[in-house]
Amino acid sequence: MTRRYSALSLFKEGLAGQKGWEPAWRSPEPKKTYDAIVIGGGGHGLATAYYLAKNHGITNVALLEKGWIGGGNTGRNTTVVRSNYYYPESVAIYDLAHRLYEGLSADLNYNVMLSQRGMVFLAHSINEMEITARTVNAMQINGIDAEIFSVDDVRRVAPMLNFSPNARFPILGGGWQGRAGTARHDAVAWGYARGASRLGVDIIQNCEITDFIIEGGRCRGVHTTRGSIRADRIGMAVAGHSSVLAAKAGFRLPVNSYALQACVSEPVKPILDTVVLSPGTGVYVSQSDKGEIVIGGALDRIPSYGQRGNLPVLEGVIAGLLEMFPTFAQLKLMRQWAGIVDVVPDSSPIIGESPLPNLFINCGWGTGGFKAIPAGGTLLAHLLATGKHHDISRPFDLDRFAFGRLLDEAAGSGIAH
Amino acid sequence: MQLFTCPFCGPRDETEFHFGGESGNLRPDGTDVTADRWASYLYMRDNPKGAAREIWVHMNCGEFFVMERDTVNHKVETSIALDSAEHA
Amino acid sequence: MTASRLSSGGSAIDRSRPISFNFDGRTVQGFEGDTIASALLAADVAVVGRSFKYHRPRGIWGAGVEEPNALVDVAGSVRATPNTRATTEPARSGLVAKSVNASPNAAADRNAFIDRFSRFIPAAFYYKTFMWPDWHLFEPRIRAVAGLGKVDPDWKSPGPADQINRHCDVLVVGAGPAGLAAAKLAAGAGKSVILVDDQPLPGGSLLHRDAEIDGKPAAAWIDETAAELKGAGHLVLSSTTAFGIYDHNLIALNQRHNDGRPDTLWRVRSRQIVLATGAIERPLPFANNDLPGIMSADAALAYLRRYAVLVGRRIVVATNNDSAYEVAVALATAGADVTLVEIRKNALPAAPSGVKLLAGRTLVSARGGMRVEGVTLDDGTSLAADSVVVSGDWTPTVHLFCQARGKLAWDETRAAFLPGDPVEGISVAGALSGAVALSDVFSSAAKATSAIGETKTKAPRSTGAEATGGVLAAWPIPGAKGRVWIDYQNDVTAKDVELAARENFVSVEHLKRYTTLGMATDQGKTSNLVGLALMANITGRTVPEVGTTTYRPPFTPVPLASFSGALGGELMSPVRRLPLENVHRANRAVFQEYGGWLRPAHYGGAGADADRTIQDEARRARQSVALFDGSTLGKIEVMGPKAAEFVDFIYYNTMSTLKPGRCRYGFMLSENGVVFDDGILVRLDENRFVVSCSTSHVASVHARLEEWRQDRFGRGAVYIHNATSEMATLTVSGPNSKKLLEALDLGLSLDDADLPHMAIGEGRFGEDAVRIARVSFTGDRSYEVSIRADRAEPLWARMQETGKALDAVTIGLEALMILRAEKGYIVIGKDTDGTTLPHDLGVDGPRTKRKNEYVGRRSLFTDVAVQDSRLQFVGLTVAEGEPPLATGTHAIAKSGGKLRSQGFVTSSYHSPTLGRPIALALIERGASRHGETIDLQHLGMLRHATITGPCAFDPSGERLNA
Amino acid sequence: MRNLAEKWAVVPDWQTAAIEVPGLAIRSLAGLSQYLVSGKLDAWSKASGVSALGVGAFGKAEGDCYAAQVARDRMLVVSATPLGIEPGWHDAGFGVTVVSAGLQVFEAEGSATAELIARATTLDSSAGSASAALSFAGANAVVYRHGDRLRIHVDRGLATYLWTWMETAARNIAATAKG
Repeated sequence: MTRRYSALSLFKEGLAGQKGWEPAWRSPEPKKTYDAIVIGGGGHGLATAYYLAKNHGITNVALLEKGWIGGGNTGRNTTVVRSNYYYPESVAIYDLAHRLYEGLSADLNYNVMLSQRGMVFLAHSINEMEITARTVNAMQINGIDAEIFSVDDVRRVAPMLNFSPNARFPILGGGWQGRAGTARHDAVAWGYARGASRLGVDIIQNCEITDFIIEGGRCRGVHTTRGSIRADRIGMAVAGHSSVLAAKAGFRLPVNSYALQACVSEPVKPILDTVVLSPGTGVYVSQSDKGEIVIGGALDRIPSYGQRGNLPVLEGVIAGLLEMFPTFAQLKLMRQWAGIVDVVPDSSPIIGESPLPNLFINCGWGTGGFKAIPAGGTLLAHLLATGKHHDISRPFDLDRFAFGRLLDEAAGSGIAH
Repeated sequence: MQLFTCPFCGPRDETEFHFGGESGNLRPDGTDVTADRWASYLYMRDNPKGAAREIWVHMNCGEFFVMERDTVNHKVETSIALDSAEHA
Repeated sequence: MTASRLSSGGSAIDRSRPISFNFDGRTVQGFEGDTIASALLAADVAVVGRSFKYHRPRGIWGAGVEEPNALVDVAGSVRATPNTRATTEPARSGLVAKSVNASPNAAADRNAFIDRFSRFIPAAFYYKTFMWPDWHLFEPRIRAVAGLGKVDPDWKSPGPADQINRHCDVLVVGAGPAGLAAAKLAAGAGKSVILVDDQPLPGGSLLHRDAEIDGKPAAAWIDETAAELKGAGHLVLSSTTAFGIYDHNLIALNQRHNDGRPDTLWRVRSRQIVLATGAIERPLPFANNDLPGIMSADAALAYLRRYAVLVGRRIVVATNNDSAYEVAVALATAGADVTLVEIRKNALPAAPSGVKLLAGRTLVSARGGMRVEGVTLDDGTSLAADSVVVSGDWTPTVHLFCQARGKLAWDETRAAFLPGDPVEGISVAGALSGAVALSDVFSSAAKATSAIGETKTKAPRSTGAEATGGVLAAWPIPGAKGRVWIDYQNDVTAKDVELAARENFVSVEHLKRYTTLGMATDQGKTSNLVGLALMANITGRTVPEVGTTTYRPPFTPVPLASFSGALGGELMSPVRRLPLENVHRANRAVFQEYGGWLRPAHYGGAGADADRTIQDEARRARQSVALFDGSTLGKIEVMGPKAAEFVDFIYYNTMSTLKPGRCRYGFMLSENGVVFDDGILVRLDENRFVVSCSTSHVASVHARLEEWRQDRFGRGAVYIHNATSEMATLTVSGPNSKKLLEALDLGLSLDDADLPHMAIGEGRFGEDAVRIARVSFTGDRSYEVSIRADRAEPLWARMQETGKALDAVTIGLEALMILRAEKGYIVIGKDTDGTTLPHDLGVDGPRTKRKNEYVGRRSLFTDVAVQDSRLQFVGLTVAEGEPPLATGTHAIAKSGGKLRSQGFVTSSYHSPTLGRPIALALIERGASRHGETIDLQHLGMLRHATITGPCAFDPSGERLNA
Repeated sequence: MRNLAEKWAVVPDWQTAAIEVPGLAIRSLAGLSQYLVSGKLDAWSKASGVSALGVGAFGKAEGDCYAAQVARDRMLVVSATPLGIEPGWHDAGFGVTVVSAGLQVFEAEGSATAELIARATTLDSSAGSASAALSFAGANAVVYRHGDRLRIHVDRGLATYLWTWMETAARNIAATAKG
């Protein structure tokens, strides 16, 4: 059986009809007890299981997934990786993720295709240029690579943009993070799954949590569609459905579930080399390695658990795209979909022990969970292994809402609420 | 594009409406409200999957109302004006 | 020559109107009514494109929307569109079509060599390599070969797409026999009907399959039925694809036009939807089943009957079901030498006349290079052929049903997924419902419309020969030799599916993502089920156990332009216009967008040095008198018996103590305590207030007031009227403002005793009432004069005229921003952010003193609200001779060797009156640090500044009454 | 600093502005007195003599003085001549605000008026709705019929936008009729 991935093994397997590859991850039957349980087989859950094993040596771990791993938001997002945040607390967490992403393919021996093609965030008015300056200054102070872009700089990286002074949203310049880019979403999930499985983690699919086992006021395991499984440390990373599991565990979260849409065009030869964000028009776009224009949608306006797209939001998003890239109007929409995201009042994640002792949560990433997967996994694994916060996760505890210590990036970028 | 029913105007396109929060989230007055109670009012949500009871406003006529709907299949059950709904 | 145009026939083409177009550099002749594909076939063009991954030569597979291979970039005299399906695009003179993913062309593609390395680059190979030294080294080359068509960078928009909303009782999707019958029956029940079909003509399969209906040839019945519907006022849309079903029975249609107009988007809300979307023919699995010249049997028949194109001379027809028999006979009748290879041994339809039948035989491979040359059967028989037409049976087109959350049920006898439990508001008919024989199709249409109402129309009857549905499933066999292609466009073979299974990607979603099966522009219309069945076979499960793929909109790719419609340019986020906009235009105003309004930034004219003009306006405003159009400020009336109690609750400041005729400045907070808006509240009388809010917050303040009214006070307690647009507000400010106003003779006393600061007065200008509010955003004596918006022009003209003698200056918003910054007056959202609490701005009185409830109150006492490290509002001064600080500059401190932000500059200007830079900032503990010099950083540059109070000009406020 | 006025259409001269395509003519209508009236609408009716029943969306108003319902307890009262009623709060239980200049009125007529409606709103014009306030081309407007014509009241600040939008729609309507 071929285990290690490399050009050479691929070549050898090519000569042998690609018949020697072993399963990317094992699918064992669940055991009755584990040292730790991770609920949720998305990127965050899989990364948690992997880092539990790798960083903390805890390998007797079950990862429970309701459907198929990577089938939720991990496989439905627009794959952008970046760390251009305003507050030092946010920078710390997203920078941790960003740096781990930079070494992830080598760490996992799985090409996650991290493509650091840079990201420009556009400014359409003098006021937006000032806010961009404020954000870029904050990033530089916090040690993140960021610079101010002039119109000519923007033109250099994204020549297809609408530079007409008559554009509805003229481009005055913007901010730039060169280390930003995209990664292959499925590969992140599968790479972590393969890594975790090899270190001993049991990945159990089609295993839905029906209830928590609560004894003496503490969480002691879970009842599932595949039987009861016990452990004294349980972590959950179930974006989109955090409130549903929280309700089973007897607490509430500051979360509303909304559909976030995305869509892709038919594949075309390369025309857009960087990630472009235009806050004024809501455009969040890049071109995949396959050639599809990947269009990030706006959050839906209606709370929902229905994983499907709708028309009004899509129309607005595409109108914004064509305003910024008029020549894209010759393209056709190929696929439209939606994921369910946890929307938190301050749009920052929630990481920490839940009100039910022994149950630890990682949720609330809103529209930006993908880029944080390595950090979310590292921090939840740390909590599960030590019972204590990592310094980086401490500010993101659920207790911040009662203290009023919100970490609102939107507020920090000049938006009055 | 969903159709919501304004208790006054009748069925209208979803784009004419705005989500106003979960029904039953009553405001505690005063400064002696505990931090947890206040945070619960401000931030904590049931966020149900399935049957939901929510406050909506029809932006064109300004009517605030309680709507019961399903957050998965999006079926709308009832719409009642806020001042005639119990425990709004 | 193999494929050719017959000398007669072809129901879709008009031989009297020849056309010619260009394909890959050569001229192709055709007729009006041809598709690009039919014309290419008639011209015997075998290779029309290259596959996505291996650059395999590919020919035309189908005759409709399912086409995986024949994609072309179209340009020339038509609008450029990449990745156009040649099988559905009408051929037109002047059109230039170029095969995709091929250079220089499909026949001779320089990347064709990649196919020779295919064994080393199976499904998902990229996850296993390109890691050393770094993916970035390989990615540019991978990107360059990926993608299909090319975007034309010089493309010009033909104008916005039309978007139309419609309502109807019954929408029927598909105008084949089932759809036509359903529409006819629904119309007969007195319902309003919309019938849509993606083909240029109604008829569906009846356009090329033999049928007789109500004793008439099918063609006559189609025309009659369509004419009947149109005649009764129903809408029949051709060339229109129903691509998405959304919540509450909203169905989205994309309509194509042939006159150069962009496509039209229709949003139809229908009480009932009848899906009669038909079925799509699948390929058969055998090695090299992707060679050019291998084609869907149904497509071969469509090309023959509709376009008079015979696809070959020596044709092998291969099938596992009854539907190909009609094809074989028709091809033979048209003059081809036809051999029918039939998988089944028993229970066969009647032997096809003129056709050589090989029953119980299976195709195992095809041979050829740039086109098929022959096939080998399971018994080793080799047959020569210039065309192989295959039918692997039919996949019902369930896409829209699934989009509507319909669940599918596996039908073992039909070897297909059919619509399962009914979905409210949706019914299914025809091949989609599993019907094969025309009489079954018609009874399914009757059933689909039975719940709609009693119809006065008789259901049509099939009076001719009927199709039969015999089939023996023929799925790919694991371990078969050679390359058996499943997804043609994305180059997925049976071996790739086997590899996925080996590596544990056994669920349908994993299979799809790992191998990219079904992810191409055709969305797997011919391949999904084949892949599923193979995975089932490999893993020992049934097909439904493996699952069905999720079908998402759009059914076929839809132009992005259809979605945006007119939503672009001026019609996107429209700016509001001032009543006096044209007057300001004539007065050399240079406009900018502020808070959703188009407003004068300054009055220096387009060629002026803006900075100098703005400085000049700000300087002169302090010298004598300034005129300013402040019409955009919100004017929301609050009326009713509990109006005073209401405004007390809404504002941070106590407002109920305000006397009629007076004004008070105050904050509105959000429930989280953050300052949401600031402005003046006017009390007109006991029960009537006017809320003057920030320009950009009018809608949101109005919504908040209405919410608290209905949620806390009750409908009868108070009423809210937004009257912002009713009045223009013209501001007169400066030491000579009173003098100017007196000269206008507005009929009220302007004595400070009668009209002190923060009071209002009522006067008249000509016939119109004016309201004068003595409030100031400049720090100078100021009067805001409000008058009906449509009568403001004469008053403004009088002000200008009168002002001449006083050296009055008309100022734009930029000068006003300097004037208010000199005074340290805030602009919400600029000098504050989403964390700023009122006491951060130095307004702590209500927080510590107020006893009654107000919005946001409890949030002012959280741990964070009372901590002393908060950012507080201050002024900053720089050393003499230094330039202004940049807005967005951060104050910094070093702790533990690391930089840390201590706040930032929110507003910064050069003050012409003070002759030095001024700046406002939010700085950590700033209020207690006046006099301290701090470090600041902007884009890496270090600066220094001294913290002061926010007010830099006239701190004692004497000028308010000067 | 670029003068953005150059890229936005000039505010039309409303006295002469007209949109005309086959089957559709749109003009601005000046001189109407308009009032927002909230509260006890019966009391208002008694005081003013104007009916307390306002027309709803696409409802048919008649005469020189009528009302359109814009909310459960609010009407837009429209009159060809000024009504002699004081703005402000009336102790009988209603409040009045003059919006004669605040709302611009457009009038559309012709056989293609339905086509204009089909592009401006998703609301079914044959179904009716208790209030005449609706989203028309994305702007909150009051829309009803007056005689054979369609009347559209829209915030004055958005009148130029709506005009440009209707010009675009009219072009599409003409092209569809021709195609």
